[in-house]
Amino acid sequence: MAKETKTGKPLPAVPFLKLPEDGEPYLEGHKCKACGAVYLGERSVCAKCSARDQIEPTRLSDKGKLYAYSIVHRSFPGIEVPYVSAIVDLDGGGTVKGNLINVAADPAEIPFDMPVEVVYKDALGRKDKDGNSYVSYFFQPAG
Amino acid sequence: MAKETKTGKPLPAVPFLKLPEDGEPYLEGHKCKACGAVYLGERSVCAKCSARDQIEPTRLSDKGKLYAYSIVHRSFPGIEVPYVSAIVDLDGGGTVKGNLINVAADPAEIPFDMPVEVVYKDALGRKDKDGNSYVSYFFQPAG
Amino acid sequence: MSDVYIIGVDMIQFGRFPERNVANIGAEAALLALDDAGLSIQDMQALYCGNLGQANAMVGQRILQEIGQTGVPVVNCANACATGATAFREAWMSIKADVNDLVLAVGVEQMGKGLLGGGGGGKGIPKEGLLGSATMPAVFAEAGMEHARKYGTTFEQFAKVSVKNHHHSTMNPKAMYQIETPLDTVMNAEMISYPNTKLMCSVNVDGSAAAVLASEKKTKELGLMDRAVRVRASVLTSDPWQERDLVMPDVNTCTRNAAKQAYEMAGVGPEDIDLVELHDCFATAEILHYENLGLCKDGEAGRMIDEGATALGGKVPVNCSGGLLSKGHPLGATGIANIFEVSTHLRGNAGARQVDGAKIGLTHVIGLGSACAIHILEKAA
Amino acid sequence: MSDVYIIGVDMIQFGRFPERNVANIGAEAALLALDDAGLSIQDMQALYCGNLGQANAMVGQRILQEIGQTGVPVVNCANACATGATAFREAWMSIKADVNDLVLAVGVEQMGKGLLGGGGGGKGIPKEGLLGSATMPAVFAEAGMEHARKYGTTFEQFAKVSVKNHHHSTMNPKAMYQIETPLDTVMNAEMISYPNTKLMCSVNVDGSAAAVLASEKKTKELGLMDRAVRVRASVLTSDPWQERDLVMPDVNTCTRNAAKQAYEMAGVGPEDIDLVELHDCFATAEILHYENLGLCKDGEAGRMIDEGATALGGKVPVNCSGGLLSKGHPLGATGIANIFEVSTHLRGNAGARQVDGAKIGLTHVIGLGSACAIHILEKAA
Ligand SMILES: [Zn+2]
Ligand SMILES: [Zn+2]
Repeated sequence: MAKETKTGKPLPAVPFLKLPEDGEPYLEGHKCKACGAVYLGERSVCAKCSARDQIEPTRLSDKGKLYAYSIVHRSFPGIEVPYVSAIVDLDGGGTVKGNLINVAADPAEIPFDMPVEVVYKDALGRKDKDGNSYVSYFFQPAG
Repeated sequence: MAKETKTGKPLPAVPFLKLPEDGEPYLEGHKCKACGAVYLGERSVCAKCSARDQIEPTRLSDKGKLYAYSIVHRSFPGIEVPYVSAIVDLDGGGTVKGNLINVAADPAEIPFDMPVEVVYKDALGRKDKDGNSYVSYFFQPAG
Repeated sequence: MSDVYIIGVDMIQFGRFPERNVANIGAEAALLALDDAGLSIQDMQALYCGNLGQANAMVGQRILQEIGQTGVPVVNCANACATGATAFREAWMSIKADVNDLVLAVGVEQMGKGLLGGGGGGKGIPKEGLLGSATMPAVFAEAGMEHARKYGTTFEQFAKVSVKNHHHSTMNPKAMYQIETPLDTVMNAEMISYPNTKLMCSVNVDGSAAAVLASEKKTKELGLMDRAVRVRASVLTSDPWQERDLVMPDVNTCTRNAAKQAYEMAGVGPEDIDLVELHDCFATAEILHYENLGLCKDGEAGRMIDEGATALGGKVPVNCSGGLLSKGHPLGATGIANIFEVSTHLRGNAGARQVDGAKIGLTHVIGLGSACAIHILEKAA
Repeated sequence: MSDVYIIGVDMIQFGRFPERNVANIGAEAALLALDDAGLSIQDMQALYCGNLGQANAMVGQRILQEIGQTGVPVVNCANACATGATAFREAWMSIKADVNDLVLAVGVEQMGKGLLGGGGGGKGIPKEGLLGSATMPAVFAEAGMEHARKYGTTFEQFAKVSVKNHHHSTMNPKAMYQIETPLDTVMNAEMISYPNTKLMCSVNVDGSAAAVLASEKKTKELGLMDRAVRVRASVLTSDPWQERDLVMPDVNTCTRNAAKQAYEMAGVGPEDIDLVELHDCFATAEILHYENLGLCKDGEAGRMIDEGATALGGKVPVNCSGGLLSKGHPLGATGIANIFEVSTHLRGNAGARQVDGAKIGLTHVIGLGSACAIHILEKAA
């Protein structure tokens, strides 16, 4: 991490969030060639079909649909509430969890299967102990 | 503990070391009336015979014999070495572990079954986070 | 192969005992269960101990150091919220294997305070509240909302689970809380993670429960068949791969798999079950498990709670003890505590909360990560 | 009741893998053992996992998440240094119980650094170095000195254990260290706790080992009897009450009890044992266990090491793998790793360190607190 600290560039909040030098951020899945299972993060053996060395990186879609969610009113100290914890099925495969933003924290305003898009922004100002900034992903209603 | 802190009196390093207001320090055992097993510390059921509510406090002897030991040359940071970690069978029952002092840290000088006596002193200057001093017990060759 | 029986079983009243240690809390339930069987620790051939918080601290052996250090084999098991049930099942297994005749199983937990899950650690920055929530109330809220998306289950229906279980607890002197909570009280309590309010979350408590298991031969030899409870099925599952696994723990599939296997092993169906203690770690979860356990058809769980079918006096009373929502949820103890509850009904000793004529009962626990255990129990004589 | 067989078994080379996680390290041994059996995780009906450091972190399930999330029952066991052997034994039990036919047992550990034991915590002031020492080297030094007081065992005799085991390790490519250490090197190494020098203490390493167990029927069905190893005895004990228990952990009585039961169960005696992997967590301990396991009469252990009876080529080679002193001691993995070692000899695959014509072997582990496990293994065909 020492190297990145020196460049001063923000880091990805999770390893499966990719920040290419020359391109837009995206989420990376890892897909089993044998059975099609999609993972977030690298691995050598497939948890679904046990095939070995069949997993390849794949770029996940920035579009998806809201599968389920909770409106979180109590969290750990220092975490701003309420927020919407959302589970989103991305178009073409891969399910990702994150904050759903730009919606009212009201179940009446959050229909299941709502189309959402993935957006990339600063990680709510959170920094690591070395002072690095981070980029995270968020969901918002598809515009 | 707050109360004792105020009095400024040293505390016992372990609960089975007793420091009477008007008398000499001593080690307290707990003895099963049913089977004679001796424990260090209170308990309601006997681990040897499973009798319930048969355990009574008993004053242990200040004399005993060295059963086994090790000369410790490496310990945790800040702990002075070498020292002799000794297991002593007290006369009349009860086995206690502690530092054997006033002997050379040399196996040739530490015969098994050596008669020892229990002495009570400040706990090597160790204090708790509230600044309390402690009294501990030590073994030394019986004089 | 011959059957295995529970011949002694008990639990302490759940509560908070910060000044005690975990072995001491476990020892208390062990003695109660032994007393219930009229036996001594000296009679036991093995001890299986379930504890999560100090899983590597030899809790089983320390229980023996508290009550009788007999030298028998001790196995310490940990399996999230299925920890106690796993210890019980391994005890059962050792009798099935004809290795033991008389075995003690103890579940015990000394809990910390506050929210479970989402603690993080790890590198970089904290993820809680940034990538959604990993707290347990939120995770089980999301599982409930999955049910809502499929079947239109409402906040009110989820809340009714708490009303029912809190009501049951008023008849259980061993429950941590014994307080009626009307529907508006539950719904208007502090919202933790929609749709789970504070009164829809299980209670963090310390506790212990224990059971003495015996072979058929030994049960007869001891003349205890009249108070014995037969273990008709003992099943453990983990979660098979599911596409949303990585972000949404699936409490349904492993429960369905376990239920199917348990009914098969017992040779009974859901229609034969007189009462159920299931894993209501959150009110939302109980609704899911009505369907997972086959107590109703898929999509009918909401109606089931509306109609009172799972309340005491209903078709199949669920969580007569008050459940984890009111009795409390000391993780490692929970699995054996619900075996105690069902056994107590089967023996006709459940007092005001007795399910009349109960002959067969089912216990269920599920821990994330995942482990689901189901036991089907039957009055022996 | 029919026998249980080991049909696949392997371990990774022990080492230090701080950048990996414990499930990943365990998964590697699991795959090796499955490959050894020619089977897949999809064939396994249950997983028993032994891990100490993260005993409450669902390591077994996380291993399945690494290699195949099949939904089978997973039990996580912890039992100090007998953790892996306990997991193996519970796997064996589940086949004995006729609940399973094919079971995977994995032991894994990712260790911290430095001295074990004596850490303290607790109230008041630190006790280490004030009330003697609770570090493991000191505790096992004291156990050795108890032998010295009875039989005059010397520092040199204890040291010879390390010379022997380090020599054995030079023939084991899976050992952490493979370095000859002559007697003067061992005796002149840094004194940790007299009489244990640094080279007389086991090595803290990360590691994993795994075994596939099968019923007799399944072993035959798979046509694997020619490479199978029969489990003739599987015994677990804890320590019965002893008068010095509270201050001096007793590794002898529980080992003697376990050995007696194991020989009885196997229907063999110490004279039938061709090789032994025993718990040489410290050089002092190995000497005690010669007598505890009945490899010689009480008081003859010192002579046994002097005469080379327990070296490769001797009457009963002990710790041909290099033992914990040189192969390394990843707590949760150790029990299964020594089952791997003995099995490898029984199959005639131990290469340069092969015990000629080995037919029956014994494995032993003991964890303080206490748990002692002994397995007696025999070549099947
Ligand atoms: Zn696949
Ligand atoms: Zn007694």
